[in-house]
Amino acid sequence: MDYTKQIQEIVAKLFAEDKIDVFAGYRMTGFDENQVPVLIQSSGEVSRLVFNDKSVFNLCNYLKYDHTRNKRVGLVVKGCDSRSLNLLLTEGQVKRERLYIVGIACDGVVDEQGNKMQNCEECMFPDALVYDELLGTQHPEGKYKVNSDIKELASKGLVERRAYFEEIFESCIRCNACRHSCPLCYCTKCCIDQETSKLYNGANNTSSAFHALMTWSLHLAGRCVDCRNCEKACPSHLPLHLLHKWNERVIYENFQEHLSGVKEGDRGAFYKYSLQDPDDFIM
Amino acid sequence: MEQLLVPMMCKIDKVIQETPDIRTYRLKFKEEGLMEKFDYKPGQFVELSLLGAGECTFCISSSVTRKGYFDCSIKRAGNVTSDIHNSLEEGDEVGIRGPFGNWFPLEELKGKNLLIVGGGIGLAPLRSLIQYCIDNRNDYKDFTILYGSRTSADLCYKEETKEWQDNKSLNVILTIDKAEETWTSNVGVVPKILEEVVKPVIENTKVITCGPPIMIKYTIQSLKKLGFADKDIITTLEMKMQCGLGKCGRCNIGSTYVCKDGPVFTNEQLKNLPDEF
Amino acid sequence: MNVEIFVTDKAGLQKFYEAIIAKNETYAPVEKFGKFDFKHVSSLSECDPDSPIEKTMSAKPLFFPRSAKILKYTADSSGTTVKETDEDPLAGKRVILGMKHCDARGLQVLDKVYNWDYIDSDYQKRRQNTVVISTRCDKAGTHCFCTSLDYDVQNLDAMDVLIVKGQDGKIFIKARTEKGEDFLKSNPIDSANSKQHPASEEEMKKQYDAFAASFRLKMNYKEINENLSKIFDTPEFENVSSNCIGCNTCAFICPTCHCFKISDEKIKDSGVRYKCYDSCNNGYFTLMAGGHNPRPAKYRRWRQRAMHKFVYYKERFGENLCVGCGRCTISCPVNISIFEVVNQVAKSEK
Amino acid sequence: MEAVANNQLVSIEKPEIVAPPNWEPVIIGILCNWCSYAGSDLTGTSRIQYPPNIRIIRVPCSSRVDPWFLIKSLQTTADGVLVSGCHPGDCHYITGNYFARRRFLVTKKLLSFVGFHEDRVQFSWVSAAEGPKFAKVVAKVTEDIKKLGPLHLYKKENFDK
Repeated sequence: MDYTKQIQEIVAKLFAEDKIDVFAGYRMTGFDENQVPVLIQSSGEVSRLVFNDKSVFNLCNYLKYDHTRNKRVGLVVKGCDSRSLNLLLTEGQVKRERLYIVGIACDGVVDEQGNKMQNCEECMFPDALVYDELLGTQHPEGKYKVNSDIKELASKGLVERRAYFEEIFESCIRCNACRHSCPLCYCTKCCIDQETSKLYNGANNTSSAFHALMTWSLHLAGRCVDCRNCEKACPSHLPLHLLHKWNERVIYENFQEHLSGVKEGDRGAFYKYSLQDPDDFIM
Repeated sequence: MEQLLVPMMCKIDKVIQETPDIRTYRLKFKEEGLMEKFDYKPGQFVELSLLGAGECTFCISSSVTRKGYFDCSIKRAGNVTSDIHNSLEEGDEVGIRGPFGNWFPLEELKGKNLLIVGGGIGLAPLRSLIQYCIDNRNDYKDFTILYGSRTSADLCYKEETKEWQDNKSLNVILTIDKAEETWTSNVGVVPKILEEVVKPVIENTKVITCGPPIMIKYTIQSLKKLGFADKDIITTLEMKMQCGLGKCGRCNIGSTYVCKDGPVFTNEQLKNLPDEF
Repeated sequence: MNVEIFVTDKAGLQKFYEAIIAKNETYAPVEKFGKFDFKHVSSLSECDPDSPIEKTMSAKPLFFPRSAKILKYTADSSGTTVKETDEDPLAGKRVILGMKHCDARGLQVLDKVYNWDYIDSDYQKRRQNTVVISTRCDKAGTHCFCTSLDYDVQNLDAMDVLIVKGQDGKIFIKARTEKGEDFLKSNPIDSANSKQHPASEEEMKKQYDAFAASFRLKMNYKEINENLSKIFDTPEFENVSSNCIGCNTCAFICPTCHCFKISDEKIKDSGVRYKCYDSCNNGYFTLMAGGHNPRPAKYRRWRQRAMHKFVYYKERFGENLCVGCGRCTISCPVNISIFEVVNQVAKSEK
Repeated sequence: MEAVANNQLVSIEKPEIVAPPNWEPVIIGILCNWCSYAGSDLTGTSRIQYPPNIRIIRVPCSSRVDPWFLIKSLQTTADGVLVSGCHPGDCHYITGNYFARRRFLVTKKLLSFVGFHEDRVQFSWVSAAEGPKFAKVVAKVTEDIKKLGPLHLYKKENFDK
């Protein structure tokens, strides 16, 4: 999967036709195979753009910063990125007419060791769902698979699971990188940011990590698109996807197979209800 | 470090409502003997903490020459200050750490004419200096105070400014930004009054100014226009601080720690700092 | 330099480590989720003193904990009582195994800020009671650049015992401080050839040369420091910071970042006050209650970070704050490299 | 689980934690103003007895209950939480409890996934006329949580029980 040339051509054309002010893409780090997101402001820099299976980071994250606010933005989206973009559009965070979206029919990206990412193995929507231009050949829609880690953990006993998660929350250093790297966390004041939240003025300790990660994952329940920006950002390499994938599974199985960001105009699972929702757990 | 960060408890002796959103808290140390040992100079600040809500930096607005208490004037602005306003009454307790920072160059000011320019809550650190100078009046020559605020209701220390006005050895000029019916004194922003009404003598004069950032900026401009040298303009900076001990790194401006090297700076020093205050 | 150099082999080193762990309160890198963090250990099998630099968190939290209790308080009708906190868990006598040279340098740098003016007694106590055993890396990591900064990697005062892995499986152990000497006396190395070898000194130097040659990143520190101090207003900072997502990770894992915040945790009438890490990349870092923020834009915060690391601290305390460990680059979700940033900015025109 | 054999009550999540003698659980009850709170009132005025372990907090609607309330309760005093609202279709705000229901399910499942026993958080629909049902619900929740033992997970540090 290498669309470097096509993307460079498209972006050069966009700048020539004055359709965008800034383009969010990827460039090489210059010293290894990994890539750095880059915001390009003029046609002169187009040659820096690349796109291949190392283009991992979800660029929708950049839509919340000053560099792109109130500007006409072009960006590259893979399947999972486009789902988050869909949600941002639905939630009124970005305007469709200000965006030029280069969609990718994605074959899956790889991590730093060169192994295919776990979320790509299980990806249901590899093709960009919202785009102005689609690169690559489209894939058939995948089937919902329960994440293998979730399956494994769920089969364990309560005490074992508790011990495992206690380790996770203990290793959290409360840097909030997960929140900042999440494309869907665009609130300017966040309830897990100690400085802006009046709800929680905690320390950087385990109980605070539990509070923060639980609250955060519940705020993303029914919205998370499994792009795994948070996991890439986590300096302690915590398996944060466990919380999100678990919520996704509960929501998929109980709430009419809801998957976030698939349809335009479809909000998160908590913004709607159905009379058929399960009621048996309530006395 | 953790020990240095533990505050001493103080009792609130008196709460004075200065303006709708500014209150002065008169504090006394709970532990005996501490009040006598608490020695500070005009311009220094303390860390006042409302346990459970947080800690904030406030300058001491009274002078050490008035024994037995010290004042902190607090404007309702953020989370902690709102909590302070909402929950603290006479008899309640707050934690105090300090005093920290440097002070107005009292020795240098001796034998000089003093011009004090304040705006809004910016009078608080200046009040400490004014009280100190009034109590040592013979050390200083002409003493002019120019104080302005947005409306007459926003003027702090109303009782005390009246006393100052009655004091023959002081020249006190008050001003408000917009005309009001009952207001008989000057109307206009501080820099304008400074140029048009005060017309200070430049020779042998030191200017001490404090107020909102925008006021300081224009005041310094007009002072320069009037011909003051940078080293004669003294101001106190406001920066977010957490420790006051030169450790937490919040008050860094370049390699300067405002909590240790400041908060009092001359304009000459400020010019050498990066523009981040 | 009449210090004895002990020569042993791999098995001897293992035994040495085991003896230390059995006898002392020991901290060493323990793996969790693929990342090594310094934890209290009770056997050598738990930890890996030779953990790779790319995957190891710094040892800073052992001296400057992520959250430290300042005080406990309870309030009732008779007033507020401030209680003493529990005893500092990090103040006891202890040994740290497998600390990297860059971390040791980080401690040396931190000593400066903690020992000026108000002396941080807790930090000092932790430093005094700790024996640092530092192993020299065999090979530079992808993002390391410790050799090109303003310090001599071979001779760091913060290392009490230095371990160097020479050729042919030879391992050299050398005490660098009095504390280290005493430590080696009370924890002797079995089966070690303990005579002083001038040749050993040379072999250690050789290992260093091979190590120094393995660096991918090299910079002219002096030039960069000088250039950076002149170009505060360069627009280049805006370019290099444009793709930063402001996630604060770099500050949290940095071995020398020492900014902290004080936060209160309150439940009903009692509470605890903590001192915890904070990051200057956080927009709220300098935001004042009135709404004035001296560093509102991302590039200003980035400038503060880069300049503090490479200029301000040097100006104030005479040392470079960045130790060149490359951890921020490794942890950065968008792979921003501070090495690249300072080089690019230093080259730019004002 | 050996401790259970000795008739000692242990925390189900952390078997190493043994309940003190005569331990009584603390349960936070978050009740909607229009149905469950009125229902609990009726229980009282009808002089129906129910366990005193519950501490009641009144909220406007079950939909007002942020999952955060449950998390904070469990992190401080509570050994268990009961949330109660109007029956589906009876919500004073028409649809509030439908939205709440979704959130409750996800919260409950997530808490049980990270190692809290499922019964630590429980939900019920109690109308204003169901005084006896409220008493029964509280009795059941109390009994359930008594079986689970004290909760000692991620408690805030300054918290002294």
